[in-house]
Amino acid sequence: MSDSQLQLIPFARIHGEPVLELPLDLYIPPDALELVLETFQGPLDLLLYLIRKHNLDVLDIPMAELTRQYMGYIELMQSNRMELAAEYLLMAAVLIEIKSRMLLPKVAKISDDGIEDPRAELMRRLMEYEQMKLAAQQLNEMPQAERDFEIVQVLIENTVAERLPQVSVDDLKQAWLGLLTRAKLNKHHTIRREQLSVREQMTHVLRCLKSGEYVEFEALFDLDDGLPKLVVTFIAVLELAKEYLVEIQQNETFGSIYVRTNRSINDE
Amino acid sequence: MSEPIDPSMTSEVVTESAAIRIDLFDGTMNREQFKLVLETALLTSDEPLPISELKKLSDVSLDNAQLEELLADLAKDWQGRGVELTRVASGWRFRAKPHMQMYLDRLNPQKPPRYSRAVMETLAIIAYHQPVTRGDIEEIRGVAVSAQILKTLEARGWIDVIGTRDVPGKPELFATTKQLLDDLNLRGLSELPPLQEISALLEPETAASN
Amino acid sequence: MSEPIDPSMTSEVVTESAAIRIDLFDGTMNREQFKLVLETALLTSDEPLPISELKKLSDVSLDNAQLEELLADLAKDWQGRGVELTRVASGWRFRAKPHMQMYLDRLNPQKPPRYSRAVMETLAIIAYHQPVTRGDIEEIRGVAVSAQILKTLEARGWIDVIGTRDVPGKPELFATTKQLLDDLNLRGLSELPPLQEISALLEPETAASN
Repeated sequence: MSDSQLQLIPFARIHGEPVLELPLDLYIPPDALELVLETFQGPLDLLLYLIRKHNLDVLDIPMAELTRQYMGYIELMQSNRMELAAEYLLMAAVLIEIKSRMLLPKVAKISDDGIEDPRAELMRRLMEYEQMKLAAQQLNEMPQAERDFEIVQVLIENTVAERLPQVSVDDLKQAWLGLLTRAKLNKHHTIRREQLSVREQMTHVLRCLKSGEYVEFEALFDLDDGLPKLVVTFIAVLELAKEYLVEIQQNETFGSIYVRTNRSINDE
Repeated sequence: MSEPIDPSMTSEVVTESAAIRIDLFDGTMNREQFKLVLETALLTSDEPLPISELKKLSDVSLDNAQLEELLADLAKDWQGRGVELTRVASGWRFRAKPHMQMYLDRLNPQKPPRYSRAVMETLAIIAYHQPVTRGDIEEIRGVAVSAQILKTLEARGWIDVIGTRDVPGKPELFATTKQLLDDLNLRGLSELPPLQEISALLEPETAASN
Repeated sequence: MSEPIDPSMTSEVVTESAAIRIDLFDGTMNREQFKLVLETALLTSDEPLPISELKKLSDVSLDNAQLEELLADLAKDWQGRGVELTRVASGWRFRAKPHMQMYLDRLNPQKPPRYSRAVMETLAIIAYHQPVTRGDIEEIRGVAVSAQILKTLEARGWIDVIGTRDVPGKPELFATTKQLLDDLNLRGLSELPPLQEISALLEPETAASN
């Protein structure tokens, strides 16, 4: 659909997504810049993008032009006060160094004598990276078990129960990754980071109240826990009250405050 | 791109089952082809599939009787094999026939059993969002959570009910237990991997377009 | 030697292989019966079964050629179905054909994650340059490789540490696993997509056509 925009840059499919809309004059809307930076896998990826975008020859890079464009990006990023990874700055230094060495006339001439083109190392790295980048794309496109095809597994009744599966923290992480993926696919599910410590304290408080009896507010706090934990516990109680999970009572001004679960009310 | 089922094998069955004709993007799926889809789904599912789920496999709406007739037919096709199609409380599933056990026992059962993805995701949600109700879990997972899954985790001693939410229906609130932390060798929930680190590993957005 | 299944080699073998007769508790197991046992074992196993395991299913000793011929025969029986018998790095297994996925996805929206480019590039470098250290990967990618990325790939069972390089700091050497090959339905690393010739990358058009 947006073919008219693409004519310059047949290659620049960064991740199958057109980052291609970057205009030639390097102007990028400020909020898009962060996205652009995230899209590149590092300075080599950015350089490759610039090279492919302008149909430059990797084996004969016009250093002046490439360096100018690269520096344009770097300046833009800096003027937007974005945190620039050290790798990007290091690459800027490398480019400038190569460019300045190439300005010395004799270097270019004696390259036949076996003295390396100052660009050689950069070209080698760019090509090696591009090769791996394409390999990664191909790997990703290969059908993967479970993602693109299912493994057959039929139940054997008698052997199921005996041995319990072992689970590791990484398994939990994997499970969460799966959820996130789906959440990204179905936009309307938002998964956000929860304050774990508060959640943990909420659980702890509910356990303390499990009997259904009133418990003195102070009894929920352990003074040995230190201030942060006490604050978290306090927030947890408020959070529980907000979610109607506990009931808080104070019968007289300055009297003791009591807390109990709402469940007990329902049981009565 | 992904070509549908081989049309060659469909020929004569079509007339007989003209009732069950299912329009596909590029043609029609006849009775035999639909049976192949049913069979594949049942062979790859790690839980019994209820009729309501199996209906989703077809593009046209089938009534229960039609579907059950197809399943009965499929079960018949498998007669005399080492695996049979059976109906259990929660749906239909393939299982190995008991007399095959003696052979299967000869294979090394050393691979540890694994929980299904559904179980692991449920556990992850309870761990990160506790206390949560079954409804909360279903909302995040986007699919129904079977009672079996929660029972599995409760039986393992990894989750328990710590109260009910004060809303209509009084749904039970699940939380993880100390036992889980012990089994994962953690001192507290705060030692679980931080969520934003995990999400950084995901392909951004565009993945969906593929 | 790991030829794919050639249907032609199965037909006349039946008579010849009357040799494969296996005494069972209740009589003799002929070729077809043994094929049922093989099929059942492969359908019920949650991991690919190597030839060495499959041999245990038989009471008489079979050589590799005999077993492979039986497997080829079995694979042929399943032609035209939604499920196929395939050989991968760690053995034989049944899998649903990829074009069935569009139906199966209607039942089960649960999928393993699609990984970010950082993860996939790291995997590609390990797959094509193994064994490599984290430093090697960083050198090629030109950026730091987070421990999270490597842990993700390890947790998925796709890479592992196979030793350390004998230089100061003894960095760990990473390599890909059989699990990766199995998950990609490959028999060996040689079946990975060939690397693009560097020279081919010099033509912008060539690269673009990808």
